[in-house]
Amino acid sequence: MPITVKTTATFAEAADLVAGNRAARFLGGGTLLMRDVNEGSVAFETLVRTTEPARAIRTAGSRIEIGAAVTIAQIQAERDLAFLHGAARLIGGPAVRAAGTVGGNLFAPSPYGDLATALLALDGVATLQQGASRREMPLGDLFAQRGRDLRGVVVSVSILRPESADAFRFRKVSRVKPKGAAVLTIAAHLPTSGGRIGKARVAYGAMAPTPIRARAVERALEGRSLDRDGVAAALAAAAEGTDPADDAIASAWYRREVAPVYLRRLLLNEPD
Amino acid sequence: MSRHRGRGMASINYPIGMNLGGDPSQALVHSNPSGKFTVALSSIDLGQGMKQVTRQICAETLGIPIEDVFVDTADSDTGPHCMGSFASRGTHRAGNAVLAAAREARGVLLEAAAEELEVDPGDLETDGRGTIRVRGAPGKSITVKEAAQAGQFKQGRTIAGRGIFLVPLSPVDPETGEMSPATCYAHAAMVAEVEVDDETGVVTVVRLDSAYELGRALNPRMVEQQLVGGAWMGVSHALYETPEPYYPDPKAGGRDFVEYLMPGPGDIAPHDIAVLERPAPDGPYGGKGPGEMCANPVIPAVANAIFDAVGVRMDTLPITPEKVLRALKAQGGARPQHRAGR
Amino acid sequence: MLEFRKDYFADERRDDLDVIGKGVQRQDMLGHVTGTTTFFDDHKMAGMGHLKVLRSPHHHARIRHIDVSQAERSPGVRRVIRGADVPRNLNTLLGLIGFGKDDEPSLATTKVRYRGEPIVAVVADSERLAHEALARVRVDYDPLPAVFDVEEALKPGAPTVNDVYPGNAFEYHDRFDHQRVRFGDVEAGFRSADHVLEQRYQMSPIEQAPTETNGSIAAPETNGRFVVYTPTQGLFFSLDTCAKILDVESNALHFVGGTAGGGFGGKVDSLTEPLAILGAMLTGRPVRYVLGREEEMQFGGPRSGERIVIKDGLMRDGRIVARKVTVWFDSGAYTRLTSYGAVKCAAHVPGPYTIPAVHGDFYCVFTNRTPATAMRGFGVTGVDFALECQMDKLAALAGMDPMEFRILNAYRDGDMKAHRREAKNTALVECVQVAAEKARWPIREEFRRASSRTGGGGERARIPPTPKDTSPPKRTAGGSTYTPSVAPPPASSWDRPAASPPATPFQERFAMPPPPPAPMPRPASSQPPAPPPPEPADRREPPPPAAPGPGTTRFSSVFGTRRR
Amino acid sequence: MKTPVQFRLNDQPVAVFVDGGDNLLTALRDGVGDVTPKFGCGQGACGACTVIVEGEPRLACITLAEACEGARVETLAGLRRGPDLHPLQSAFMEHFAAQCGFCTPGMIMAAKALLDRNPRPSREEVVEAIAGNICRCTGYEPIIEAILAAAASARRY
Repeated sequence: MPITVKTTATFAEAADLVAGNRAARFLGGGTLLMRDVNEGSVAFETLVRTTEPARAIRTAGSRIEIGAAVTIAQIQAERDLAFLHGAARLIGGPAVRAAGTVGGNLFAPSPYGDLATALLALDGVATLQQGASRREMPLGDLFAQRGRDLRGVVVSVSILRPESADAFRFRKVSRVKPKGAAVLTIAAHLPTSGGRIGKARVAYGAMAPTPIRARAVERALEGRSLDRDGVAAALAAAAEGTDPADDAIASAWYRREVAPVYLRRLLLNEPD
Repeated sequence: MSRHRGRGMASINYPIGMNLGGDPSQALVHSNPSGKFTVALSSIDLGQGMKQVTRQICAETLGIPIEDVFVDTADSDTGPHCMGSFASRGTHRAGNAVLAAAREARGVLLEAAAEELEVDPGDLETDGRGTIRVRGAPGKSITVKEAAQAGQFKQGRTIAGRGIFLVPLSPVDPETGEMSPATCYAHAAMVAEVEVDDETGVVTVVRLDSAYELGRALNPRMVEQQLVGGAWMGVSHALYETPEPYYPDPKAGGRDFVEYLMPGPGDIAPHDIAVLERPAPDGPYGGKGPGEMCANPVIPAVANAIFDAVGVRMDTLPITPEKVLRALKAQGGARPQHRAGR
Repeated sequence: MLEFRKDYFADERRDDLDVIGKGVQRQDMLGHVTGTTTFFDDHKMAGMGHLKVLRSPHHHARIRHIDVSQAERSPGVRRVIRGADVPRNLNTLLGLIGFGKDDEPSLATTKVRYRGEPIVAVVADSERLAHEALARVRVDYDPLPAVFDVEEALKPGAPTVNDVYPGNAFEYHDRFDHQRVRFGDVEAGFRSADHVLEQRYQMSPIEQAPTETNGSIAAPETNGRFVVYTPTQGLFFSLDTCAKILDVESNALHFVGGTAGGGFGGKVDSLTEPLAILGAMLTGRPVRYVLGREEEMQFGGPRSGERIVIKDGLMRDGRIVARKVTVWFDSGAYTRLTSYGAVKCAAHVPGPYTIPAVHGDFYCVFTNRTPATAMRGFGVTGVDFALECQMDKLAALAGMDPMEFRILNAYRDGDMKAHRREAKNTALVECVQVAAEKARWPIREEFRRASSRTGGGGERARIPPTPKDTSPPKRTAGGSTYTPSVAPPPASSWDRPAASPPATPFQERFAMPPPPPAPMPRPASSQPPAPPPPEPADRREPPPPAAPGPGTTRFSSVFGTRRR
Repeated sequence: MKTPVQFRLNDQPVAVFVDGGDNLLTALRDGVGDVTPKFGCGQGACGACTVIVEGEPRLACITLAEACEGARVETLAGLRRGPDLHPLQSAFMEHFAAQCGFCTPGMIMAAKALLDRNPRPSREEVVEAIAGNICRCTGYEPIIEAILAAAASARRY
């Protein structure tokens, strides 16, 4: 049987189709799913897509809501999302960025998902369409449920707007330039007040099966300043709670070993 | 200080062609009635430039413009036998076959011209621009087209030639390894300069300087293609590539061009190349074949440069950041040598 | 940036040819930039079937049962192909030239020997339908212990990977589990050396990774023939391989190719052509079999991994007096071309240096991984890495500059090489000199003035006395119970006797004196051209002529005319 | 069940029938017969199938054909105007920026997508533009130089 493609007018209908059919997948930009189609996966038979627009980017107070169908290329072109340009530029080539979406990136398996890592550090909260209703789900919860019992289709992601350009930092370490899969990715939101960090959010990509928060690092940064002494405890805790893989890009040992080095370079704004 | 520069060098040679069961290639060359020639081969152009290099050999030998020769590599029905395009044998073996075929075709062409001009074929010369002249008699000439036409419509000649080049089998002595593995060799020396990050083990190739000797450079632009692309592949082999990253443990092999690591367009180091040409006595116009060898010297040069930079010997390929970092940790940190070329 | 150093070897060249030496445009370039270059997959035919194969998930397993009944009923399936459908389901690529024994099935029947080995092929109306049918094939396996390390594979008790070679090593000359090089007395060399350095090196496998994957399209043609569109690197090599496997005459096949989207050695093995043609034979339709990228990356056959041990004897003055090299090539589960890569390596040691005592053992070892094959420089790339890293270490031991160290030891015209042929047309010295100059790497005057054309020959042209290797000739296939499932192939025009006669009678020699180091080459200025090498006094037989045999012509590079 | 898809290919209307799940590469190569985009991986990882859709570079192999209904699609087949080569094509020739030629169609289209938006790119921008396109032969340098030369050429197309 060829694949069946079902195109719906609304996310609600799409969510229904996906929910009622274990062999159905929601198709976003296609960068992940179309590959599976091409390689003959028989794990699914139906692709569900929707024509309901989800490419809006809205600023509301301290947060920004990004539609799930917003592409990485669109982020690069959006002035309000300048803090994400550095992350967006390091994902795929231009053709992948023109296809890949914010919603899809949340489901990219490690070592992919660099944007998702950035969104996690920015307190990302996804809006999921489940049946006729929508509910919000913090990205941490979404990643925990991903691939298991997560139901629904992501409609948008809401993130914090960093208070200053320097408050959000992103580093992607890859073997290949200008783009390649991550050895590790670090995203950090580092609000400071009087030179002291408060409520840091640090996220890693490629350090676990999904993007994860580096909670030990966050704790160690609380109330500290961004200098050599101030970050020392955070660096010591850099690999805590991580569960990286031995994959084709790097080994788990290597990822843990260099995590503190790259974390320091990020925190102290040192060159890579 | 976490970044250290170092330089390393290596020098190599490389056999042209192979030694297995005899190593033949054949070629057929023929003219249409307009004096335009086709070379029929079953050799393969996989990007190395087989079509163009044999085209130039044919045009040079026939003494006609390059535009008047077309090389067809496509078809087993029309192209005579060739072992194939591997072992750096294409230019040398197929090139020699084309040379022989073109020489035979030239002989017929000149005979046809001689008959029209009523001279001895031995008195004729070609000008490389489509005219056949009587040596020492400037006014007396005929175009290749006219000669081909006359040959085919008046004289009943096939303006054609056959060529084979065979390197016969050289048996390998079981006890001593005595054999004739190749008839000529290309050479190279490479200097690589690297920067090593001693905190992460990341190695960046910052510069390459090289000298390659490859017999006569039959087409300098194509030689440049091979050397530039081949050196890139050498860097790739040195630092990036393997389908088995945990070899001999067979796990976690790359499945695509993201997981299979190679330098990207942002990883290119300047490469300054000198080409030396010592013609091979048995090569077509002295050509050897730069295709395979150009990647080889880069790999050890990079390894030796890493030693120069941080004092660790990297004896396992590919030299990944992990391997460098482990070696640095075992050594207790970087120990710059800075002995190379200073 | 690229410059031509026309000042070197100018007296051996004429630089006034019409088109040779000119950077004129490639014949294929306009096609490339306009997209009109025709690759194999650009041929489109009506009614084309698509072939895909089921691959083993196990590294090593016995196949208990294959059930294709569901797959045969799967929508759009034109034919399910199993090993029994392949006329001669056992082949070795170099069997065409009588080198090695048939050891690899097109489709596995009783055992799988590497993860990814093809077992069942399906021809269906689309790739999707072929994939769906393959998902319905049921195979019962008994997993077997697997071996992945070349040295482990050679130990007693290691699992047998390839039943044709029960000892897990390719068999050379019907008697050895390795190819040997014996030249001079290395043990004496080590005894006389000031330093002895032994080091281990390893290269992981490397994938050719051409941007176009392997594939082919086969279709019935007139007169019972089949046309095959293919990116093979050897048109007739592939054609004759297919004729053998499919048990048809070679003129039943019409191969169209000659243009490949990269190869790098990865398109020598005829990975897809035999099954594509068989599919066309069994369905009467055009059949297209194109490898996906993951198949190409993991199951297409890389350059073999190599483990290399080098032991060198070095004098204080920088001369290398003995070199012993052992290389284990990881051939994977079957032979393909690695058996030849090891011979190529044997001919390559000790690298481009003149060393009076060289000893080499070269093993082609079977392990439970994707069979290795040719790749750009195979047999040489890995050992060059090892040799040149070793040279750097030796230079440090001798306290010499690495460039000068290489020039000192470089082979020169007239020197005897370890494979017992005279070095000619050498240019290593000049390459090192020019590379040093380009890199602004200072070397001393005497090394700047050295030449490949002087300083060689003489004593250096001698074949040194070589003690007989008294180690027992390890046979590999003692007591093999393997019985081929098909009759031996008919003699083709390429067939050669499997065993090559030795080139020269090997002479037993005992109680040899230690070899003298290669005499130091003298500076160019103080040395007349090297005299022809004298006949070694202790040889009873002259070396066979290095000159080409019948049918070979030699061409002067200078005048383009024949000369002897 | 085949599904009809109509789009504009190189300024010409085309219609093809596709299977569900067919990608744009299949629609172009097997449906329309435009074989200039190449299959190098089907994974969105090599760039050999790069085409331009609605002005953006896209990988045809991971683009659902049905999603291109009504879209403007450009391929290498449409680049040349009559006998005149596009400046990128001329520059690739002059710089010997192809060997096997298999990556060339995607490479040129990726470069065109860049130059259409940014006629005077820096070297870094050129490198960025071809970051998703694998070349195994050239070492990229001639390609980068060719694209920069095309951008610098006075000839407008």
